[in-house]
Amino acid sequence: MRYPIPSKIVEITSATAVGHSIWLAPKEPWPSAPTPGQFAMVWLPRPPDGYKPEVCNTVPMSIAGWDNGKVRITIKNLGPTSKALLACQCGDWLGLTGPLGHGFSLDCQHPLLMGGGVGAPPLLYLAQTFAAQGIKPITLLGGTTENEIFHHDEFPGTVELATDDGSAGHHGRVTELLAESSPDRLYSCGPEPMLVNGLQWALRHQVAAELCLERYMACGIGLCGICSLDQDLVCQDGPVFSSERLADSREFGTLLREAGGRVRQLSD
Amino acid sequence: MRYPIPSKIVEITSATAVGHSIWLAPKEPWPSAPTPGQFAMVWLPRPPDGYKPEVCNTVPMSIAGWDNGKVRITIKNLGPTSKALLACQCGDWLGLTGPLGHGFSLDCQHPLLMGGGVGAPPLLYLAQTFAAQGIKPITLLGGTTENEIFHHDEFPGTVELATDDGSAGHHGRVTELLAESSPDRLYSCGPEPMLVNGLQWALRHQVAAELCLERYMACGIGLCGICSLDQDLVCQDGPVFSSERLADSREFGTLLREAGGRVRQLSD
Amino acid sequence: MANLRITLAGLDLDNPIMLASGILDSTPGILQRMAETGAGALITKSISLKPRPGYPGPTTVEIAPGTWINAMGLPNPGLEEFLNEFPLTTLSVPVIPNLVADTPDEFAKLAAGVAAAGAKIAEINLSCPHPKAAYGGSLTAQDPEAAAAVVAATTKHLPVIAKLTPNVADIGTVAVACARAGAAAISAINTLAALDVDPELERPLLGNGFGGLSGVAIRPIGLRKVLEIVQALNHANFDTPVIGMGGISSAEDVVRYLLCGAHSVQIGTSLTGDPEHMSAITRGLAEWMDRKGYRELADFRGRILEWFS
Amino acid sequence: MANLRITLAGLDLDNPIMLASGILDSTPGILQRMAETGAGALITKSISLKPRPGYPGPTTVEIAPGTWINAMGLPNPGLEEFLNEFPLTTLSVPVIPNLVADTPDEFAKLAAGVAAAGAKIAEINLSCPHPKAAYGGSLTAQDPEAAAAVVAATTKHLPVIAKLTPNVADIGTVAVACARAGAAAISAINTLAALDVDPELERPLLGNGFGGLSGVAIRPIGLRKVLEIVQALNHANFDTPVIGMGGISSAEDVVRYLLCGAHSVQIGTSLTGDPEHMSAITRGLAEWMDRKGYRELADFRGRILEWFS
Ligand SMILES: Cc1cc2nc3c(=O)[nH]c(=O)nc-3n(C[C@H](O)[C@H](O)[C@H](O)COP(=O)(O)OP(=O)(O)OC[C@H]3O[C@@H](n4cnc5c(N)ncnc54)[C@H](O)[C@@H]3O)c2cc1C
Ligand SMILES: Cc1cc2nc3c(=O)[nH]c(=O)nc-3n(C[C@H](O)[C@H](O)[C@H](O)COP(=O)(O)OP(=O)(O)OC[C@H]3O[C@@H](n4cnc5c(N)ncnc54)[C@H](O)[C@@H]3O)c2cc1C
Ligand SMILES: Cc1cc2nc3c(=O)[nH]c(=O)nc-3n(C[C@H](O)[C@H](O)[C@H](O)COP(=O)(O)O)c2cc1C
Ligand SMILES: Cc1cc2nc3c(=O)[nH]c(=O)nc-3n(C[C@H](O)[C@H](O)[C@H](O)COP(=O)(O)O)c2cc1C
Ligand code: FES
Ligand code: FES
Repeated sequence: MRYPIPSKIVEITSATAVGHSIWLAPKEPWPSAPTPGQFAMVWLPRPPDGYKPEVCNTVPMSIAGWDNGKVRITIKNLGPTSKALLACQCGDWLGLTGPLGHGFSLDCQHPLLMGGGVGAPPLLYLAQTFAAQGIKPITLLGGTTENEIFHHDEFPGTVELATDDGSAGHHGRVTELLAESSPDRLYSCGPEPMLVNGLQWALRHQVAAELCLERYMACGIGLCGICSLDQDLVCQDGPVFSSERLADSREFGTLLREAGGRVRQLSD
Repeated sequence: MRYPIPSKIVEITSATAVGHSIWLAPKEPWPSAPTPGQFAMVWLPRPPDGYKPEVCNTVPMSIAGWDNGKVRITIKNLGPTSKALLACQCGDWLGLTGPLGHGFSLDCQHPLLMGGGVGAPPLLYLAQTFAAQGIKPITLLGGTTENEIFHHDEFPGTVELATDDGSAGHHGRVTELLAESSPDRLYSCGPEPMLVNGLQWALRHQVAAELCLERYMACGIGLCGICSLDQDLVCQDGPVFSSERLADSREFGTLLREAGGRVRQLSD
Repeated sequence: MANLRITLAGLDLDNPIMLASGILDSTPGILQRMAETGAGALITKSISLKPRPGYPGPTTVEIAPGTWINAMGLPNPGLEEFLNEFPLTTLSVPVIPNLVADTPDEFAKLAAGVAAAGAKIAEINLSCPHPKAAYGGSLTAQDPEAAAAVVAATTKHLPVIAKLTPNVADIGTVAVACARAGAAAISAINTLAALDVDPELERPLLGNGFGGLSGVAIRPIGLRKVLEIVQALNHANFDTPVIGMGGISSAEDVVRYLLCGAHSVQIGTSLTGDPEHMSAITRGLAEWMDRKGYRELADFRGRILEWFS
Repeated sequence: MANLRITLAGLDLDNPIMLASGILDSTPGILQRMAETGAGALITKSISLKPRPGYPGPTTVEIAPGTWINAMGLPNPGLEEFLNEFPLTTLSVPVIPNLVADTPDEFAKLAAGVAAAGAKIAEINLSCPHPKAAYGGSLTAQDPEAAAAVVAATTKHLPVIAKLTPNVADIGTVAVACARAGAAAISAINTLAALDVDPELERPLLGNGFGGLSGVAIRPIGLRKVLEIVQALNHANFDTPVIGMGGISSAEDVVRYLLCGAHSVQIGTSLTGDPEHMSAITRGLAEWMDRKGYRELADFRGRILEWFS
């Protein structure tokens, strides 16, 4: 049943300048571990002290970790609801509908992970899952500045950073770090322009790639259709798509929709 | 789900002067064999040719046999619905909700079965189930006259008859045949006065007994309460009850209810 | 320990969870059994002046897990045999007769009868055919005036709970009309008008054709109607208690109704085949309150209303 | 082989199974996908004059297996962007815009807009707030006159399907009023007024508080309402086709509606997470007819009516 299970915030960790990570304990635990790349609809059911009721809403959030039934998500301050979620305390209740969507495939010996912004959380859970299988991933993480990059000190395996201001790692875009690598598969999540670059690189170098996308989601469970990418539903058929699939897409990298379905063109 | 499964009449067998037996093939077969003593609510969904729509109704009927998903019931002409059921042809559809209720226990080495009227059908299925386990039951069957006794030629093991007119077997009541026997357990189904005699005999001789009762049933599934015997529901806690339970009963042998719940006293 | 006691029209009940009319209540024996499950009160099957045998079967069909349609046809032995046989005053919990009739006069006769036999309160089933010819196949509780007329006629004899049908556009207006006419409480919801069809047999699934929907699936409809009634009564300045029902199958469901402002609840369909489930629900409510730190029902009753103001 | 073809207001459809409004139809891409599943026609999400972002979440919650409450808040990009972007005339199956507004005038503007863009027929969502202040929170389709006014205002521009709410005492009267005002067809049912509450969080389950019930559990209510509409239209001598919906999740469910006299059907909730289920249902209907030896839908349509005369 696709129902928001009341889930208590049991731990708040790994703060950056733009958000932090929380661990949630659902009242009725999910039956098995989610696949990295899957997400949950996270419901803020009551405004935290000092916030208006209008901040209450559901937002899709990637699963950033899993520990025996506890679910981790990492929240970036992007707008009213995420800001209010960041104001919640340990002991507060949220709602969690999930796990939802299709995640990453795990049959890979030399994975390369590339993330930016709120793309880092699902990649962290992916990296940890690989590590638990004895596979050491290489991870490239990008951001405006060092203390806005989520989880960079938590990834198992090798991590390389890229920052716009040069505060850490490569001074420039994270996609510029791709040049030096030759993985079995590229796993990427982050801003769509980054994904577009990643896809082009993967196609050029004939590396299989799996990209985790974001689209506006109203239901998250394949009912309304608003999250569609061409004819696919990002909430149901994605959010992870293969490079083959995306190579043909009319909408990937060019068009997305806001609440209500109004089109917004993606400028590069 | 307690739902009348459309079931096709595939065979009509073993006629007596007062009714016959039919085999039904449910569209969605019951998942496993019913326990002898269990029953089904049998629905006549359309009047046979020449009958009025008012004959359509559901009536509880004992399960008289089971053959790989096919269900046997034996119908006696007792009133409008049973008469119309007897007018149905092979290929006609009935509805079958079941199996319902609690049946007989089967842990017995020397079972004695005693039946009369429409008590014979569930005992036939019980006898066949014992025989399949290598146990030979002794069966006593009673009736007004020989060709009104159901199934007497079908029982495995020993069968003794009793008829009011002496047309077959003992000339007299079937309960008079009890005197000669010393079973592990008595299994009985039939008219309530016969059951009362059977119970008294069993209590007197300290023989465990299980009696299968009839009460008016409107739902058959423990919803309405109309079938109650004291505080028990015959459709749910019965129709098979132990001698211990019935020994204490205020209502067994004395009182039953008609449609709507009006009380009818049982005269002996 | 949580205190579950409530008062209903002067009657003290151990807890706010009652047996709904028509389920496991059609004989004295089964009523006795239900009394032992710890229900706060027992509503009887609807009783009419004359005996009614009920409709032909199928009378009850499960159309999705825990969701049923039924058309029993209000089977009952009639007022006289009911009064002779049923324990109105001798059980360990209050027994509340439920009455059904076609006209206010007949309702009044029933009310007088059960009052004389010692009933302290009665529930009137207003989901009965509308007495005025003009209304054709409609129900009394679909017309606020007709419903109020029945309340007025019966409440002379004893306090009454007006039981409403959800098959209306605006249940609040009907509830207010009943309260104004003197109803001691409002109960809702009765079943939803329904029909199901067997595609193989190509005929209606119930002997009566039409029937009513009950069980788990109607809970969100019952909750909505109860909230609408509570809001309408508040708005009209009545503090008439509202007894909520429809699809309750757990202590959490009871909580849902109480949060919507219900004073107490009734449980029907979910007891099918498991009368003792009533005890588990009552226990569960006390446990829930203990866990939440609530000592009285009033500590959380109606908390949902703040979301709709 | 069974012939599934039907005509709807002059439009030829390959089969009588349409996609219901609001489910998997809010973008041109998903509409294209649904066209490929072999639906007879596709109804779009309700379109309003101005863009609507929709309500905050949760917008959809499954409260029992296959049964949902939702309050999407009629999210849509508004008429202008809709007309720019949506394939009204180019898909392999007819696309039927569904329109929603607050007044007959606004409805008329929408109808004019989609007609000019090539739509051959539109569905009007009358489960929208009632325009006359006096009616408070009620819906247009709860008032036969208000519903008829919207039909009259829109049908000048193109044939319309009047989509009715089940939240009324007497849906037949509303249907007849719409037919009399010129509706080309009646569709029913929209969702049932509902509310659910989370007992742990002690708040309504939907972002909007109130919502509508859909999915398997409402099938017996939809069937009943459709039968009532068919009977009322027959009685008033209209042969207006009725499009049935509510809880259809299989070919057998389609048969149930057709047996109740529905001309065709729509499917919504049961496609959740499985858009291609539409194909299986359409195939299943043909198989059922072949097995039963029916060649035309008319061979069995309305067979249930004989049980209610
Ligand atoms: C599959 C997926 C995984 C995500 N994972 C994470 C994550 O792990 N951590 C994280 O912080 N964020 C994640 N997001 C983004 C997040 O869902 C929201 O976009 C964000 O929280 C903004 O909501 P807001 O109300 O605070 O801001 P708003 O001001 O409402 O919106 C800010 C931006 O977020 C977008 N947005 C708002 N609501 C939604 C919604 N319901 N669905 C999609 N986009 C929306 C808006 O279009 C806008 O671009 C993910 C999104 C998707 C689709
Ligand atoms: C557990 C159980 C098992 C039964 N097994 C069989 C069987 O295997 N074969 C068989 O022929 N009959 C059986 N019966 C009896 C059968 O259910 C009906 O009583 C019978 O078919 C009469 O129905 P009618 O409408 O034809 O007659 P009616 O004229 O309506 O009734 C004749 C008699 O049957 C009783 N009866 C009618 N309807 C019901 C009902 N719904 N529930 C209980 N009693 C009813 C009446 O009270 C009356 O005494 C069984 C009954 C029960 C309770
Ligand atoms: C089998 C059955 C019989 C019923 N009989 C009556 C009745 O006689 N009088 C009445 O007022 N309500 C009757 N009802 C309605 C219930 O009392 C209750 O209002 C409704 O079923 C909703 O509650 P539930 O979902 O818990 O069953 C009956 C319901 C069922 C299922
Ligand atoms: C998520 C959702 C959104 C809906 N949106 C609309 C809508 O925009 N316009 C409309 O007329 N009906 C809308 N409906 C109602 C459906 O079209 C349909 O009438 C109802 O859900 C019953 O059918 P079902 O049980 O097959 O879903 C919506 C239903 C759901 C579940
Ligand atoms: S968000 Fe509704 S279908 Fe994907
Ligand atoms: S027949 Fe209804 S409870 Fe037994």
